[in-house]
Amino acid sequence: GGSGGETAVDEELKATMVTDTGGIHDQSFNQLAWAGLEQLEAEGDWKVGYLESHQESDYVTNLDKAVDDGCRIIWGIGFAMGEAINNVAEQNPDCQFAIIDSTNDRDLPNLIGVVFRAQEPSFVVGYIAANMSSSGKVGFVGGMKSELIDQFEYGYYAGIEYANKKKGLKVTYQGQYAESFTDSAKGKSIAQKMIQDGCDVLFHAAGGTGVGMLDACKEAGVKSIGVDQDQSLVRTDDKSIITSALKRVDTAVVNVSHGVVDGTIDSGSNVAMGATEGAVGIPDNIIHDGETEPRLPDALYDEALDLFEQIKDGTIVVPDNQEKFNEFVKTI
Amino acid sequence: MINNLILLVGITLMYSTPLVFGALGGVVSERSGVVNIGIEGMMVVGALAGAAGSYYSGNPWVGFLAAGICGALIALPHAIASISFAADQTISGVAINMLAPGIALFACRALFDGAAMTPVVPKLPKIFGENALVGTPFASLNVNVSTVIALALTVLIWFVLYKTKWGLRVRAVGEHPAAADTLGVNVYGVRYVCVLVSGMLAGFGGASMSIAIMSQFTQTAISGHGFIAMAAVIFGKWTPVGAYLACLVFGFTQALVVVLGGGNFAIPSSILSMLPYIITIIVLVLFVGRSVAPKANGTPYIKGSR
Amino acid sequence: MSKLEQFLRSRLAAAIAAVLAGLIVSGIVLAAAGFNPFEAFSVLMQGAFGRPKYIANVIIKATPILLTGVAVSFAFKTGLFNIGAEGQYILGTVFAALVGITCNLPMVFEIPLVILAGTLGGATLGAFIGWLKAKFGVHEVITSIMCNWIAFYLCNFIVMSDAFHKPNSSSAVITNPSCWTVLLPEWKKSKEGMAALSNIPWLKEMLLKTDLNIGIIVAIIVAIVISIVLNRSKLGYELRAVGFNNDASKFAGIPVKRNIILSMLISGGICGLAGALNITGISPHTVTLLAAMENYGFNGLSVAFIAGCSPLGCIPSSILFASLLYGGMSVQQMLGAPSEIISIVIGTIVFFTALPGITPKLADLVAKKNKPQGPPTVSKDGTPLPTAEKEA
Amino acid sequence: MEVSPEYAVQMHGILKTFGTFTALDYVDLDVKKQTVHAILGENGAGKTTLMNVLYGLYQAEGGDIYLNGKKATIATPTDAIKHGIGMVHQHFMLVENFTVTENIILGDEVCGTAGILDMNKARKDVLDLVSEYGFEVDPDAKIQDITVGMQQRVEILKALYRGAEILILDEPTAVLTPQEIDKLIEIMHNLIERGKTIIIITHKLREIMQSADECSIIRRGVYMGTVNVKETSETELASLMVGRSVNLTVDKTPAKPGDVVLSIKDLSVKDEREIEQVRGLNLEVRAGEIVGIAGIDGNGQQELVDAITNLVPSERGTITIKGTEIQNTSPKTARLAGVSTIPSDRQRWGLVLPFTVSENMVLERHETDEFGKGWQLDYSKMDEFTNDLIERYDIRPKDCANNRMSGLSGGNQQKTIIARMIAANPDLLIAFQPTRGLDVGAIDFMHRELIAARDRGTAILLISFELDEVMDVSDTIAVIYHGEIVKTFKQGTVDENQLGLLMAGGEAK
Ligand SMILES: Nc1ncnc2c1ncn2[C@@H]1O[C@H](COP(=O)(O)OP(=O)(O)OP(=O)(O)O)[C@@H](O)[C@H]1O
Ligand SMILES: Nc1ncnc2c1ncn2[C@@H]1O[C@H](COP(=O)(O)OP(=O)(O)OP(=O)(O)O)[C@@H](O)[C@H]1O
Ligand SMILES: [Mg+2]
Ligand SMILES: [Mg+2]
Repeated sequence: GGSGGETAVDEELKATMVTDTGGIHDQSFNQLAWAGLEQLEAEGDWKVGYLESHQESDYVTNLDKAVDDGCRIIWGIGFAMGEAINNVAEQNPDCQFAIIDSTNDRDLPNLIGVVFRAQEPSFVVGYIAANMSSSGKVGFVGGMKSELIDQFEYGYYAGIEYANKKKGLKVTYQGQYAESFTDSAKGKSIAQKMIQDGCDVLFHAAGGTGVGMLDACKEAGVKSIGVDQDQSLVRTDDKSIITSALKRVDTAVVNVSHGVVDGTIDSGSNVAMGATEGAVGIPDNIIHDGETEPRLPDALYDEALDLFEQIKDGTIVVPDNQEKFNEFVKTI
Repeated sequence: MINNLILLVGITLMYSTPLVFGALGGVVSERSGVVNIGIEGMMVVGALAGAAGSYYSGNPWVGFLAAGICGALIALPHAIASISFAADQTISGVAINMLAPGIALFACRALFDGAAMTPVVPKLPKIFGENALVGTPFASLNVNVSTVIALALTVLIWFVLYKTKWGLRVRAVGEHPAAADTLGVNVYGVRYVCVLVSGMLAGFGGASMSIAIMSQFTQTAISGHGFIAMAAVIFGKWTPVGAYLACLVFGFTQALVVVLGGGNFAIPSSILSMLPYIITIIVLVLFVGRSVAPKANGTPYIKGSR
Repeated sequence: MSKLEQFLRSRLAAAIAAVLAGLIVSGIVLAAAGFNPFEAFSVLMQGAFGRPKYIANVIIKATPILLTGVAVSFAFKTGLFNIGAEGQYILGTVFAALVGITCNLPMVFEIPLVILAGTLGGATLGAFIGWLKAKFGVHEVITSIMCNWIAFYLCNFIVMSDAFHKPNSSSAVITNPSCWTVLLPEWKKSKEGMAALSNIPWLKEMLLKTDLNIGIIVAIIVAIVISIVLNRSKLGYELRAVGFNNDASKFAGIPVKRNIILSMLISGGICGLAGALNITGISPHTVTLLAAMENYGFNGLSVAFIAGCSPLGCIPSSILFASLLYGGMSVQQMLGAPSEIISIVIGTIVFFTALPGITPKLADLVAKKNKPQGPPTVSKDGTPLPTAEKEA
Repeated sequence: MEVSPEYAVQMHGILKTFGTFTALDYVDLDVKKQTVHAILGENGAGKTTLMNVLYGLYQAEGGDIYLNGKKATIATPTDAIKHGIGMVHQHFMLVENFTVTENIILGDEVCGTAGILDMNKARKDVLDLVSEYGFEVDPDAKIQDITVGMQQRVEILKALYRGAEILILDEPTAVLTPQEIDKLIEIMHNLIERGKTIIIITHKLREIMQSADECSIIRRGVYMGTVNVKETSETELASLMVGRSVNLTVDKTPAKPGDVVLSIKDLSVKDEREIEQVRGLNLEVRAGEIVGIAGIDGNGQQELVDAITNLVPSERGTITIKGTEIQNTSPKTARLAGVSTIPSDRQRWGLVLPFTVSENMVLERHETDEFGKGWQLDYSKMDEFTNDLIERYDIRPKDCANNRMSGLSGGNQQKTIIARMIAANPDLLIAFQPTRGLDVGAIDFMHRELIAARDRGTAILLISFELDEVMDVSDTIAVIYHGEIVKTFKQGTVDENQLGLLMAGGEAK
């Protein structure tokens, strides 16, 4: 509470984030970003808050409200807010902004664009999926088609093709969009259809819709791959989740916030977060409670880690859209 | 081909189940003359109560019951407002839709350490047992018991409405409350019961999403289902069986989208996603036509007024 | 009737009572959740009206829901429940954006053209719903709900289509600035503008920090026009007659079916106008990928009902609603009260507006107090029958 | 009056107010056992209110009720039913889409185990009741499909089914045919013989004379006293009720018929169920004459009117207004051709209840330039016009121009429609049951208005189920039976018996 009586000795560091229209509990990047801010607050120096956008038109007004509160850093979360945050940042040169999944388009001195190379972990889980499939068919459930989800889809697809080439597999891929990030029943139906078609490893980039997919996999006893965070930790009872494609929005939020205060990150820049920066990856291949084996064979896990190394050193450049994917397939 | 047909049936049943509960709730409430726009909100509360009940007791049936009870509880203010206070039923329903998701999330945070969703909880069983049919083409026909409960409740409500004295009274109260009143039927009592039952059914609907289709409560578990259920009530001409069939039509079109989608088809998925809604309109125009609401639907009954 | 009684019977008293009751109940909820309700409400007020630009934002946010509210009210008064305002709004944005992207005429033509296109978009969808009802008897509530989703997916289709998608974004291409209706867009950023405005700080803040646009003026004019049409015109008379009594209207020679379509057309047109004004008035000035319904239509429903479906009543009601939504953000941010508490606050207020009984009951009490208890006017027992006065 | 078991019902000092309006001002009512007790009063006098208090629908603010000499508390209709009180309400209390049987058993259902309806038994019970009292009602028919007369019988059956000892009939005969009324009176006497007590509200003085033993009179909420029917006359009753003398016969000069205004040739009309209801009907109405259609409800009257007003299509034949054929056009065309219609169901076809009286008064003419130029409606003009008609037609309350129509009493609603239709100064005025539910004073007034319109040259087609009305007001009487005009008479050349026979399908002597 902003009780006026006491005067803070140290300058309190304020951070406010503005969600996109998915809201704070979108089981995706908004939620993760907020988890990052909460982690900051837990560290002690920060005081954090959020403003939820319900409509496209809330972006600017919410960002503006955050400015009035004199924040040290204002986070905009999501691709959709790119234009809005560029405008607000331009108008408020005294204030520090950062945006997840979009860029500082206009070279503003006070906006940090944080983008992830989500195709990288997707590539690795695609590779894993291809190796783990015994039926030779794997699937992908997308939320709504967009450049951002393309990263996941084509990264994943590329990983499969890579595995096919390197290991002489004939794993086929199918993908389908639910046109929704919330319709779990639809996610489940699509997954059921894929399982019916013989797919035995499924991956998603579909927020709440994807939860339905995970559930279908759990019921049918086929393998699934989580996204954004380690979903096997969130869905504790779900033994079918073999790994997750991590996109560590929370880590990024924490690190960039610190970096701004420390001066280690340029206040007007674009930060790309990928394997090199440790902001994407797959979770440790732990042995879950009540289980005796890790869910991935150790050998495969090691191969996966090796792939990350190759990505880091540029041996593999993972495609993030259809065109690049087509190129990529030709080159391997 | 045949596999796809089976899949179509399975998805249809799955998709329609929460809608059936919601629509039955709408039928019961509106047959007694109380418009229930708040089905959506009541389903959200049911979804949370179902998951939470299942989590804490370890028994999904407890969750299912809890969903019914909490659904009825959240229907209570709607009942008080629209029956005792002769409130505008539409507004009160709209208010329930704003309140209920808030309350559900609030409760969720209180119960689960500030999380906006529950952990994975025990689910209601499937009709042929958990692992039966897995791997066969019939896997999708191994539907959740909630699907069967929905069908059973449809029959039960049909029976109660048309074959018992309580049903006769409910229908009379929805058509001509003054007539029922002059014959000693307790109009307010009947309406209270119906609205609470309606909330209970909607609560079941929520639970059939959170502990049957899914295995946890999430904020978006119910998004628009209540409104589709409301449409199904009208589509089904305010009869339980009609509403059930309307939900099946809707579930079927959704299943069709799923089966047709995914690269097998050149149509963009956003266009394909319109299909259920377009087909529903076409079916309405071609086969259903005019549906007439219970006469007193939406009008508060005030004793002694005319 | 005493002044007090008169006031208590008015719509205004009922609305005030509802807001008060809503505040009290939500205050209790806030307190139960561990927040100081007084602080919360003061933050809310601050957040809605504390600075000139906040007021401007409240006005901006009130604009579309004022219009959708008027649209819902209008339909309601003519016997139709337009729960499809959402879809008509969306179609309005789509039509407006398409025209705003593809045409680039001088402002004086472009603005009316784009606004007209949006209005037409909403009107088309509304008329379609009305036509289905008039021609096939299909209930408008179902078709409205279905059309909401159709419009929703159509919008997403347009946004992502090759022709209109703006690369690397979640939106369609931005409309041409010649259709933008932001107030003094060039001047306020020019040197002279800045100089002139620096003398009037509040205006400067309003103009520079917000997308203050002509929308609210248009919306208020529409509210007034619709109010006049409904209550003072032959058309409104007929539309209301059809809404209240189909049969009597038919008997009186009023073309019932035409009027149902017309009514939905107008209602849809107003929603479309709301969409168009948002495209022309506020950034990003184009349609974007919708992840969920944005609730312009559903909020319009609440606005209309708080206003008792009076088009003019929608003006204060939309301001109230917008200030709660917008001010609520501050409560979220400043006090950390989660968003669900804000929706509980708004939900309770709407809920209490549904209870009409409170203030009239008080009025009855006042009336009872003022009325003297008279003795019986005729003696009761054994009164001989008064002889009937014979007329000549 | 002393409380005594000789009286089935005693209501003493009943006070009932609605807001600031006193509807019952310390009213008394004493009804002897095993008698028919009539209650008489003008429209809005408080008769229905008094009975609603007795039936537990309203709570009186003061006064006591004694049944058979014992004080009774009647807080709800359930209490009343328990005390053996049954009420047939003035406005139907029937669920339209229920069957007759369902309506009758509602609230007192015939059940097997666990509340499951035993419809076979229920149906049998109803049939027994039907045959016992000689009512012709199909127990399986839906209310919406049967005539108003039948509906009224169902209402009576409802009370009898509950074994009512005290039966309240609130204007039960308003919609019955003469034959049905006779039958009802027979039934009433039958019931009295079986020890029941009947309270009847009616505006028809002749029925009181025929059926009642005593008559209590209420005037504007005040009890005026009770008279022994045998010692009074219709004229005296009328003047007691109104407070002035009332002319019970219709005075008029002979008609001076002019050109033919309405000419119907070989008209055939089907109802919604595709059954031919009007079968090759021929009819002419001239300017300045009143043609009355006598007939029993359900013989094609409704369809005839619907066809002339173009609410339903005609199968065959022509309807000509002043030389122009108007069949199968639109209601608006008919109106523009000069036809105005007073509909039989005022609330369904004639009024927009949530509208104000003013707004209702201009319905149909709202689009002309009389009430505002171009697109606008001039409410002050409308009010002026309305106030004028309110004055002329004695619509009450006087200052109701801007009240909602729904707040007016049924009788005053009817006056509003009549005023509006006559004011339209049509070439042809169709008056379908124009005086339904009006008190004698008002009926007298309305009849005079119809005759005045006739004398101004309007052609009037009067359709009524009240034989007296047709015989008194019409210049020419046409009998309709089975969708055809079976015979026409000049006024005065036919008597009630002959007409009754023709109406029932018999041959005229
Ligand atoms: N629910 C009500 N609210 C307000 N006033 C009422 C109500 N019911 C009756 N009244 C008042 O009581 C008066 C008596 O009405 P009531 O229905 O008893 O008349 P009535 O004698 O039955 O007339 P009629 O012969 O037309 O049936 C009316 O004039 C009316 O003003
Ligand atoms: N709900 C109401 N609120 C206020 N006044 C009412 C209400 N209902 C009826 N009234 C008043 O009651 C009066 C008579 O109404 P009521 O319906 O009792 O008459 P009625 O018995 O049907 O008379 P009629 O024989 O003319 O049909 C009217 O003058 C009207 O103003
Ligand atoms: Mg009466
Ligand atoms: Mg009456």
